[in-house]
Amino acid sequence: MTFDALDAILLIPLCAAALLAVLPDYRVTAILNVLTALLTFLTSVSLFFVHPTSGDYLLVDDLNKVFIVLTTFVAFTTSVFSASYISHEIEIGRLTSNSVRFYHAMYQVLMFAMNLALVANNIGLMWVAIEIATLTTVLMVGIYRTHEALEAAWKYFILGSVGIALALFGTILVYMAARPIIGEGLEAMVWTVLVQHAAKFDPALLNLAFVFLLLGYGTKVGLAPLHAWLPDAHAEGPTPISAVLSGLLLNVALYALLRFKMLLALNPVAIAPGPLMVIMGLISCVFAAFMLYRRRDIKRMFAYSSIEHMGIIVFAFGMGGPLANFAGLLHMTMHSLTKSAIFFAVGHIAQVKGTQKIADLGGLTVTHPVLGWGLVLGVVAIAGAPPLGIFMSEFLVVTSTFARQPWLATALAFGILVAFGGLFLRLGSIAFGEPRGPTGSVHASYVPMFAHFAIVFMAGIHLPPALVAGFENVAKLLG
Amino acid sequence: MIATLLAGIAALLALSLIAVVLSRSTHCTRVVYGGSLLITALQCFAAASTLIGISAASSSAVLPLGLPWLGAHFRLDALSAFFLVVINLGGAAASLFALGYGRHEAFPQRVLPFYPAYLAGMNLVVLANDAFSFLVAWEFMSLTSWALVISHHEDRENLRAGFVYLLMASFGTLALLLGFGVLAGTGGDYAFDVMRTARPSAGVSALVLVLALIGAGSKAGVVPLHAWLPLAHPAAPSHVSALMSGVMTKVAIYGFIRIVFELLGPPAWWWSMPVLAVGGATAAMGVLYALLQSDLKRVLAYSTIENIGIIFAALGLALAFKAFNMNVIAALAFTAALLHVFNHSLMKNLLFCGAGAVHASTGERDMEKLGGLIHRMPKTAFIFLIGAMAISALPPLNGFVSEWLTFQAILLSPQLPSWGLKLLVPAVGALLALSAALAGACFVRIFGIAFLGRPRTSAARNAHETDATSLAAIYLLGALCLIAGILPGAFIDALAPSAQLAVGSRMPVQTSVEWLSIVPIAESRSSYNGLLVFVFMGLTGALAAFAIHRLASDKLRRSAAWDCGYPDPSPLTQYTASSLSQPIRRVFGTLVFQAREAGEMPPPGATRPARLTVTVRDPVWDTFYAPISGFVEYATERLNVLQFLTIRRYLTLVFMALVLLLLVLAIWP
Amino acid sequence: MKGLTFDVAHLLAGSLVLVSFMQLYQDRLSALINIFAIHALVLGASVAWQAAAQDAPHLYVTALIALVFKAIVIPMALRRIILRLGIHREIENVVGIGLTMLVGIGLVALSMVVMLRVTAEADPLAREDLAFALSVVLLGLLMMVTRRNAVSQIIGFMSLENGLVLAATGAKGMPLVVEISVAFSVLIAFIVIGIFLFRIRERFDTVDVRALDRFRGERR
Amino acid sequence: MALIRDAVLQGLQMLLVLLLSPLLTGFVRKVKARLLRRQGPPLLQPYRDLARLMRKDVVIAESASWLFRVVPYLVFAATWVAAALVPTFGSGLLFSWTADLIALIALLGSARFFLALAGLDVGTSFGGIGTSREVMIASLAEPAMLMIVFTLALIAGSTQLSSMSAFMNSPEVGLRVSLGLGLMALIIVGIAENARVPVDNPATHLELTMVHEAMVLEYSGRHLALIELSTFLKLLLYVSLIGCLFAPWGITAAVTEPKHLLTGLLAYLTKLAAGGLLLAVFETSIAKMRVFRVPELLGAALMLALLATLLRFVSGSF
Repeated sequence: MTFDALDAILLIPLCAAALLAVLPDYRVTAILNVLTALLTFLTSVSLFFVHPTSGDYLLVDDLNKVFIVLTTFVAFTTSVFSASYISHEIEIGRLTSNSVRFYHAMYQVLMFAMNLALVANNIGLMWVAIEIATLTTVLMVGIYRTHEALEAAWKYFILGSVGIALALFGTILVYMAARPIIGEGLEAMVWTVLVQHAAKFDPALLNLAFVFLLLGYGTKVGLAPLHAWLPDAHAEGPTPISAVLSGLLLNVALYALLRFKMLLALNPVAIAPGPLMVIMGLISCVFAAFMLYRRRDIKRMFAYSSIEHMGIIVFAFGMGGPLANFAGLLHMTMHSLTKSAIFFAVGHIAQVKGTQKIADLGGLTVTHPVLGWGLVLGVVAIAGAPPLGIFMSEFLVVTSTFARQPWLATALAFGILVAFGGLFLRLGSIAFGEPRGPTGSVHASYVPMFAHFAIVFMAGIHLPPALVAGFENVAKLLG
Repeated sequence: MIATLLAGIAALLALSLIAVVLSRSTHCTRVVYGGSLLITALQCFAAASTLIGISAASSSAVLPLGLPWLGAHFRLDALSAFFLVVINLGGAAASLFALGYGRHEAFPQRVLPFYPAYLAGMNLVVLANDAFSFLVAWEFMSLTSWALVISHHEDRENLRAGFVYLLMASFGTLALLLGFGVLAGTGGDYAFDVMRTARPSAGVSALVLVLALIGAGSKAGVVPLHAWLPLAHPAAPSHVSALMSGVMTKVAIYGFIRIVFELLGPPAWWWSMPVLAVGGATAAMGVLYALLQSDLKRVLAYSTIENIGIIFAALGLALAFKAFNMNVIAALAFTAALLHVFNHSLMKNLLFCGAGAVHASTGERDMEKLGGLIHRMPKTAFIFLIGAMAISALPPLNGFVSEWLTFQAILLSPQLPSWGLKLLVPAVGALLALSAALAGACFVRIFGIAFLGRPRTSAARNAHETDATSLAAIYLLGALCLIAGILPGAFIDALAPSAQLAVGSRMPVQTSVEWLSIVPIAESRSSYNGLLVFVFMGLTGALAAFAIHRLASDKLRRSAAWDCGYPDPSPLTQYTASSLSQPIRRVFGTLVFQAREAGEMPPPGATRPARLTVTVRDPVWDTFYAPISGFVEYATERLNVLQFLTIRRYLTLVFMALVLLLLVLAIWP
Repeated sequence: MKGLTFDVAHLLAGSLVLVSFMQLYQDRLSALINIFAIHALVLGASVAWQAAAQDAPHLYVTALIALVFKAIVIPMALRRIILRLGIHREIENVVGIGLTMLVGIGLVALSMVVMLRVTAEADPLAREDLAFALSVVLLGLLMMVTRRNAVSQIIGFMSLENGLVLAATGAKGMPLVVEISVAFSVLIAFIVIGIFLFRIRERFDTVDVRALDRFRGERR
Repeated sequence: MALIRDAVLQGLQMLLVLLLSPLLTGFVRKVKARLLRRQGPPLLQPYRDLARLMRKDVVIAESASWLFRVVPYLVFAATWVAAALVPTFGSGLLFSWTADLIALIALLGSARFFLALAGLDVGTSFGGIGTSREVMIASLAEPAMLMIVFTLALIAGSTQLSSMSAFMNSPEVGLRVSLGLGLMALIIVGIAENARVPVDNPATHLELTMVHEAMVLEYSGRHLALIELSTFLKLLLYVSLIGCLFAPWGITAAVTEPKHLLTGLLAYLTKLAAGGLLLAVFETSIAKMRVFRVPELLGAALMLALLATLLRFVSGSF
């Protein structure tokens, strides 16, 4: 078969993973990790220029292009951050060089799995990819081997497995629905084929399938009440992984969900998937917003804010329509960038303060101006304040919804407001007030964080027309 | 013209970047404040030139920013020009003041970067011509001012103030956002130009009215949405307080006018009623609150609330008249509102800067710890007195003119055919009259306690006159107060185009009236001539002085105070702020605030002092805010349990969700 | 011939549901493990039958996995665990057996209702099979949420997964079935190893508030 | 020519009020004394007092500021200008449109503002008492006064005193409920504003009951003289206000010939006399009330005035 960019974004991480697994020195592996991620990113960008043919297993279209580029980019910046983070962990002896080697290998495997899930043209393959991603992240969450870490990893593992199982059942059901129309065999699991014939599928089977897929992949998206694994996994794992989880893995699961939503939307008789998604999104948003208030652990707090934003995104896609879909895509992108940037900041903060308990943090803007103001900027952005990108998407979601479903929009606005309050309540004591904890200097790599903020800021001010066109195109695809 | 204005805004933003870069340098303060002084002055001139018709009346621009398929629309018309004048005049004065005052700032690097950005944000709001840019600018304004409010975050109170402020601000923003969502409709066209042409249905426009009242009102500080204002305004550095109180509240009023008077189309008769009611209540409550405070800046903040109430009441009248197509009278009420906007921005800037000067030289904001400053800081005291007179609506100063116009509008309202209004308007008029009188009392209290009498603490005893730059700023404002008071005609005429824009009519030309007096409707009906009042008072006063010093003895001896024969050397026997307002508290406080006084007299022979404890409850907080915070407490408490379930229980959740959805499918038709 | 295949497949699938009920009924761990072995056995049989019926040889692999791995290896491993942890005669139901059974019946009914809405032209074999598979899945989940002990929860999970395999094999000509069953076996292996490694005795349930106070400090 | 005549008339009015005001106060005192079967001071005593005070030196406290010395002139100026704007013998004088009734109230308000400040300036407890009570009274009296103004303005369709008195003179104004209410309220307010019994006692120095006297306690000499004079002026102002609004007879719209002037003056003097008489009778027949009963009285006035305004709003026939 001919080797092209599409295969490249899968093979590069895979080979790198194999290589990283054997290389001893963590400095080398860190650099290699960064380089690999960069290479993958460049390759994914090239997808816009070379147009690989989508076969039975892999496909690339406007929808997943967006996701791929976003994923590889954040993966790259995170790897840069991870390099400095890991070196510090090694110094204070929280990680051994062995576990770091394992960590880097797993990192690339995770990249591979996510890219695979994104480019898979086969619902079975996609499922397998997401399962691999889950397992790798489980291993990385548990990497510190502390009681809490194992605890969180275990919780993640069990809930994730159940979710995976449900998703598989959904997948099987889709196949069952497709088989009578398309005929047995591989064909009946291929996206491109499914989409063509979706209208003729048996609606009852599709409905059933969507319920299972919603719950299965919804678990990975972190929708309440399936979210339970998410906060602890974020809080106890290494911070780069928290960034990857919030910034990427949730999106990948969301991508799967969207694919199946498209499938259902094409069938006139099947239940509209929108309302289900809207309801779950709303519940997640409001619920997570309230959960923000009593958090004691800074990483767990931002994990809950991820749930909230996932809720908003699912809500937007559930509403459907070009405007809401556009808003959803924009919000997803902005959230990935912002949230991972926040976790970069939080990671360094936790390292320099030696704790991630909010009670022991204080006056960061005084002791560590760059970190502190970085965090403030991040919270301002994530809370949806202009002139940063998330404001634009929230503006679009709320206004476009209000014209159609005033009460839903009001409820969403309520959730956003509550979350706003929760975030700033904590921010006040973390970033301002009298300094607490050690005030030593931090050798951090600020570049990724501020790169993300720069992009988010630019997006809030002015979206490049090309991007807009792309998003609008995808929004149309999503229906 | 709009291009220059936008360029000015860009310059302000650039200035705040410079402030970040220079934050280490010692010249930073001078550079930033000097720069913003220059820019705002230029902006002010540019806007004024459009207002008095030198340059093009209205111009607009579209920048490729903001929403991709919309772009950022900007428009300069009479209304925005007027508010630009208010903003930048205040900005220039505050910057000038800060050139001197800013030297006392302990952490300039926490203030300087945000100050110009804040000014830029306010400028942008009034220029924005589409919902998105408007809200971006609006929230940007809130954010930057939040950063300024918490600039002294080592004090926990300030942090709390900032938190409440930001929360209320984003609440207001969301309300406006929803309002625009309704206006834009399903089409999702957020450009004001489209909204202007669209004619929303009755229900929709009612909804928008309420949302605008909530959104803009919460920023302007109308009761009951005012809770943040008296916390946030005093917390900021004084020149910022001046801007927040004197200018930002006006920007909020601009938002209200823009939405309700322009975008929403012809008003329904009942629209005016909520606005009037809110205005009257706000005016009365604001000044009553003010009379109970002893923190100098907090009193000023509450007095801001009062004046906002007056403005809203006038706007309500304008709405009522406009609804019944009495556009000329509507123009009168509207002009009264705008004139009060202008006047109040001047006075409140002046007063806050004065308070800042006092704070800078004594380190005290509590009136009970001040006193006798008129001896140590005579210049400040004099101009503060002018400001106090102006805001107490005493002729011949400017505050009186706008209140007079408002009363004239009220006196014309029996012509309104609606019964509800017939009953509401007099009540509101009574509330305004009451608040006018109480405002006088309030400022007698401030000036009398803080500046007159004998110093109560060493801080007050060792106060020193503030620096020349600060004084220059304050005196500039004072001079403007006087000019606007004795030559109101010119200012009224300058407001004509705005009135034309908003209510479709204008007041008769005033500058051509003989003796430069102002005549709202007809001379037989009512007229007022600030200039002559000023001249007469001057002449008679001078005459009296001359006569007396000619005829009578002009000898003068100083000795101990007479005080009915029991002069007491200790300054603590003076009246304090709280004791001065005690009678008023007894009259109104028992009614409104459930104020209770508990006197404890020690038994005969006991040496401990007698105690008088006063308890005051804030009805607004009790009825509106306490329940909400209580609800959030409760909800978080209950939901927080979900963080601590066992994996099995979590699985149960998943299981139940699954079963639920399956049931839905089962019963699906 | 067609009728026979159908009846046998039906029988096997139905008996799988029955075994699931037996599992629900058991409260002794050792007995539970035995029943699970039977569960896996029946699954293997039905998969094998499907392989024969659809003459899809690769399904035999799945059947083999079911037999060897699930019916023999895992049960042995689990037995060793419970012996080591000394919990082999543990009685640990959250809700009473009777109630659990009742709920289980309800679940089966629900899955029937949901499935029978499927239009009949999707071939009946698949349709019936799916109905049974769905009920097995739900019963497995029910088991997971009504048992307090880690081991029995794993067993619940595995029977859930058996249901999946049943469905997958029932879906005629579905590709990747083998891969998927392998992947799942890996998953389960992970879980079992996890229990081994972390000595998770009642780990699922020791996440109680005190522990959280100590480890998380999230509580007020 | 006409302009000169108008200017002369305006000046005449200013002088008139200035000269008549002590006489009015003297007259009231005299009548009160007679009603109490006392000889009482001579009618011209107030002039004598003023003259004596003028001659005396001024003694002011060390802690007094420049404001303390400026206030008397300001108070005097404000009150005099206000008094000069009320039509006495003739309306429509040259500067009658300078300030309407609302502005006139505000002028008195500024006089009070300064006086209250003066009470606080020296920093004595008695000054404080005076000020704090004064502002309390004002906070009720001023809105009441404004409501009265509203009522009258709504009846007369103007806030311009000249046109108001002209309207009141005209036949179409009959007996109206709102007028009656307004008059009662106006009388109460006038009594309070002029610190008369029962609100305050101008003749007492019993510290705990006094309001106005407590504020000016520290004044002496010419300063005190000015303040006294402005007090006289204020009383005259209120009497002539009531006169020109509720008994507008004899006020000629345009004074062109001497006989107008003459009739106007005669009418005015009789009004003053009547007003003084009534005031004296009222004051002797009633007792001073406790300070914290005063708000109730003024509140009643406010309510009356508000009721009058409401009636006017609801229908023109009231």
